Amino acid sequence: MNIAEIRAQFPILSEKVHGKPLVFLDSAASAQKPDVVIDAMAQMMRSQYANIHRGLHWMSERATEAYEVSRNRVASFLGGAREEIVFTRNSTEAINLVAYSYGSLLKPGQAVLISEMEHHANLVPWQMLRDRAGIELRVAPITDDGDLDLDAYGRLLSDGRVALVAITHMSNVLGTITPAERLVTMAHDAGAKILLDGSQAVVHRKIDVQKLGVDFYVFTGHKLYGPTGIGVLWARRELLEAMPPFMGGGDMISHVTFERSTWAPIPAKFEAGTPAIVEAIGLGTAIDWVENIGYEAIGAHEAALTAHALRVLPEVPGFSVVGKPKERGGVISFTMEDVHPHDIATLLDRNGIAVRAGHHCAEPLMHRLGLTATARASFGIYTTEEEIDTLAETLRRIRQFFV
Amino acid sequence: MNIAEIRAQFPILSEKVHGKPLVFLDSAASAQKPDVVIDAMAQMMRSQYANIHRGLHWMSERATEAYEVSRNRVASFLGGAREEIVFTRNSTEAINLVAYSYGSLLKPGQAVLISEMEHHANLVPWQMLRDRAGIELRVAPITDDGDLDLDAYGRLLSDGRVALVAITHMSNVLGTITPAERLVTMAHDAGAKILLDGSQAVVHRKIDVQKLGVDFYVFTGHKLYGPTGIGVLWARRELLEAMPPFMGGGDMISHVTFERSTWAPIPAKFEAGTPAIVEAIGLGTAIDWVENIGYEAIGAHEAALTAHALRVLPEVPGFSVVGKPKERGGVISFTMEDVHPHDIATLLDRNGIAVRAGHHCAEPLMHRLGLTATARASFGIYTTEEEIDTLAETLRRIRQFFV
Amino acid sequence: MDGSSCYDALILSRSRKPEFSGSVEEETATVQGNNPVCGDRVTLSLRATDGTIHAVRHQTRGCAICMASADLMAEAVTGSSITDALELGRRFADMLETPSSQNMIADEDVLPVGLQAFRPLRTHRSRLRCATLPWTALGEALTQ
Amino acid sequence: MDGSSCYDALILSRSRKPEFSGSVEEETATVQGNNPVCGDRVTLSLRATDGTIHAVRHQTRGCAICMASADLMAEAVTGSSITDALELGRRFADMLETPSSQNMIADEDVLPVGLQAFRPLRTHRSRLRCATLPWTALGEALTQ
Ligand SMILES: Cc1ncc(COP(=O)(O)O)c(C=O)c1O
Ligand SMILES: Cc1ncc(COP(=O)(O)O)c(C=O)c1O
Repeated sequence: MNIAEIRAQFPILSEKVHGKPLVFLDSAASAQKPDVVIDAMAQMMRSQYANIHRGLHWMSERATEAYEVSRNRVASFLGGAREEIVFTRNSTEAINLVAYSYGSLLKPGQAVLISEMEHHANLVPWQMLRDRAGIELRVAPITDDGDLDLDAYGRLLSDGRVALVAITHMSNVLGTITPAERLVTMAHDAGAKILLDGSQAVVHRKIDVQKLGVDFYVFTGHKLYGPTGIGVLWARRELLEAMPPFMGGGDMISHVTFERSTWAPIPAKFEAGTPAIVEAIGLGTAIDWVENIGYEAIGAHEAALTAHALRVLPEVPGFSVVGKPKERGGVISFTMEDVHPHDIATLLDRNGIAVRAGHHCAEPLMHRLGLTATARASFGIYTTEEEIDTLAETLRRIRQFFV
Repeated sequence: MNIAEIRAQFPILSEKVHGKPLVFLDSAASAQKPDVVIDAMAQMMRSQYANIHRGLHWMSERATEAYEVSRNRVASFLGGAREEIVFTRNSTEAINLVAYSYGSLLKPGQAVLISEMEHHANLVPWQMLRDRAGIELRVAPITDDGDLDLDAYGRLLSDGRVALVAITHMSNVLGTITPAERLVTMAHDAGAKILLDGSQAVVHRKIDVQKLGVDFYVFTGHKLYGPTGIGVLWARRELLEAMPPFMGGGDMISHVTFERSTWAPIPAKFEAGTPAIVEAIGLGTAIDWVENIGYEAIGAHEAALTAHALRVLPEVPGFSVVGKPKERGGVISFTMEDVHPHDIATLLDRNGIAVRAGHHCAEPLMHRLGLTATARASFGIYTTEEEIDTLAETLRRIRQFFV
Repeated sequence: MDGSSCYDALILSRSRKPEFSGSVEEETATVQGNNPVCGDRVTLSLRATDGTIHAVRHQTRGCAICMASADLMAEAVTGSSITDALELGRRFADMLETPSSQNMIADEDVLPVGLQAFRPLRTHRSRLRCATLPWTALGEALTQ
Repeated sequence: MDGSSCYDALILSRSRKPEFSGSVEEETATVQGNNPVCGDRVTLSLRATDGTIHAVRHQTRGCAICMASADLMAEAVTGSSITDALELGRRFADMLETPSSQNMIADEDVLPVGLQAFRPLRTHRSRLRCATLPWTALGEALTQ
């Protein structure tokens, strides 16, 4: 993997910010896009665009084909079947779709089990379902290191009332990679279905939904070097077939009369209206691009970066890493004594370095950690060790400035 | 308005299809995109991209600003306030949002009133609401000419049980422009709120939600020369404030604990998760571009085109226009004796001409008209009289071929 | 005219004047095939006993391709065994769904000329359903 | 260091050593201001009678800007009338929200130097709320 070559494909990485070269360490919020993705989208709008489905003309047939080819790409990317891939706006919509549709099949007395380290996207929809459907919402605790507490997880499953587990595959705050196979087996043994929120995980490692044995898997395009406005729900065929539609409209129907309508076969049943056509093409291109580099190379690069970061950053006076999970992806949350995370972020920014600061859409996790905010540096394919050194060096100066 | 100059801004219009110059008469399904829109999107991804909201760094602040500027543009475009603009994927999602959220406030005994000429997007969500909430769904009939039957509309409102009227502002099949002010007044007099589906109307005429007096207005970006993956719900502030959220997740919350969450102020309350950021920027650019040409010029051009089409097309042997509404936009559905609409579309396509054929996501309307399908030619800013002449000429040859 | 290659003379003539429309006497099965996307509808009526299709008639509301396909199908399967008819339907679908570059020789060996008339549809994927709808309905009628 | 212009010496020193933290005796009002976006929280305690603010103290959990703003606000409004304090809050918000090219002279005329220290935030919109949070809370306390 040649980083210089990769970086050259991201025009934004040569931008300057406040006169400094951009050091972009906010990929976990949203990744930058390589030229091929931008070009594929522009090219489609320039030369081969029309609305898809039921168009009998050339442009529409080509656009439909391109859209469906993207679906095939996502399917083989996740190891699922094409009918099992539903395009959504983002992970959030994918989870809400499951909460509305699969959720409508749950009954009072049943429970949904999440964890203490969920992103709001995998928490609020279940809260809303709880309040709508009268089911129970259970929360599996984490250890002080930031790993899921498997004993407690097992206990929460043990009464057999959990219908659905919904847990992150990788924490956007702690970087924790959760033991997915284990969670799946335990859920299934307790008679529960399980959804994994792969928003972060999919960026860092090869996902195979069959090997994982999971029932629902969601991710979002913009974190995977793809466009905004496109996300994915994968679910087992039997589940999608049993689930009622989420939104109604064009393309998701088979037959419509004023009295009643019947639904199209999956996945169309869950894609009402004109989808994000150009964005789906962009996502397909991004996936090709990622697979071309290969998860082995990506994983090795990120592991090296993370190890480097965990070596140099703690040498900064007052610095502490938040969480010490057994297995982590390229995400490091931290605090610095006597400097508030927001002030860290502002001063880093003034030096060209983009990090995030705040509760990272995981307020209850912050509360569990006894914090109100952290700063977070997150790495992408294009991140270099030098950038991490720049971060460490600048943090050192920030600390001096404040103390 | 200089058509040659305008056409030059749409690279796709100089493509060839089956060796013939593309004649794109399918804009009502989705419009082509001018260079400025494509460029604005690519440019953002090349030089100023990051996730929005709560980012304390430069790229995120600029992206947030650009996203919110697009919201302002949409607000002034519709004559609403910025807090009243909710970005959705498309019209379909906007209507489903209202059906789920506002719909959850309705009670058995109340009714939703739609019309016989609705697109499935403004029909199926209400059917689903009916089946979920036990309300009544009423359908206002149309006249044989394809206008809304106002007497019947009034009668259906008269018992005061209609809580919400949801009617198209322009039919995507008949081209009918509905008498919006009249419909609004009658709805309000009967104590009902009213939603207009502006998916088609907004392309052809200046909309002012205040003047219309409407309560909800929706449209979709891709028909307005904007990108896919972005649409708009406008609703009165009081309504949005009273409505519960639709989807849960990041950015739509104020405070989250495992026990309960509180919601962000509008419009954030309705925008869960990472929105279609780049697409919102594209839509803002498209709106600027449209307003720059001006609805007066657009209206005059389309009226001329439509008049021309209604003159030359009926001279084709066997040709009949479907519907004869009092006021129509640039959409003409037609049939031709002895030639099925699908065969028309296929042969037109082989001659480079893109039209749509089928039920146009309005099956119940087709049924009302005693048809199973029509062919439809629809016009955009870039359509020329010569293209309509080519259509007429080719239809003549198709008819000869078949008869 | 351009594009007329999709409409072989045989397709055109059978769509104008179908030879197998209507319903059969002593009907043993009837089935309706619908394409909700475009509203095409084929109603098949057939008499099949002892594993053999003795007669097939259709009532078709649809485009030229659908009409001709129903008619040519009726012609092709009349008198054949159920097994052979199902196999023919598979080959017909194969011909249409195979990319146009492949499989050119095979078709001619195995498909009646009447069915080969639909081969140009390969490049027009959105119309494939029009040609296969009658066959899907037949499959249902024969296996129900 | 680069970017330090956002952190005037006064802001730095008051964030490290606030001079008005705690709560007042004979408190007449207390109010909590929260910024859910970042978790900043300011608790104000004040004694105001006969239209005059006699004393203000704050307990702030937040960034340097929020802490210093609360502290400098307490200093600025102690002893002033409620009307003047509310007006000062408006001017402070105006200063921050006006594009940096405009309105340069006016600020100096009407705002105490301590408050002008926040002027560089104008170019850092995402941090404005940190500076205005204490003022929003004060407004609530004074008008409740
Ligand atoms: C009148 C009308 N309403 C709603 C829609 C749905 O638009 P979208 O598919 O973008 O949600 C359309 C377009 O297909 C339409 O013409
Ligand atoms: C773990 C996790 N889940 C869900 C999300 C939500 O993704 P999106 O905002 O694209 O829906 C994110 C990203 O913010 C995330 O990190």
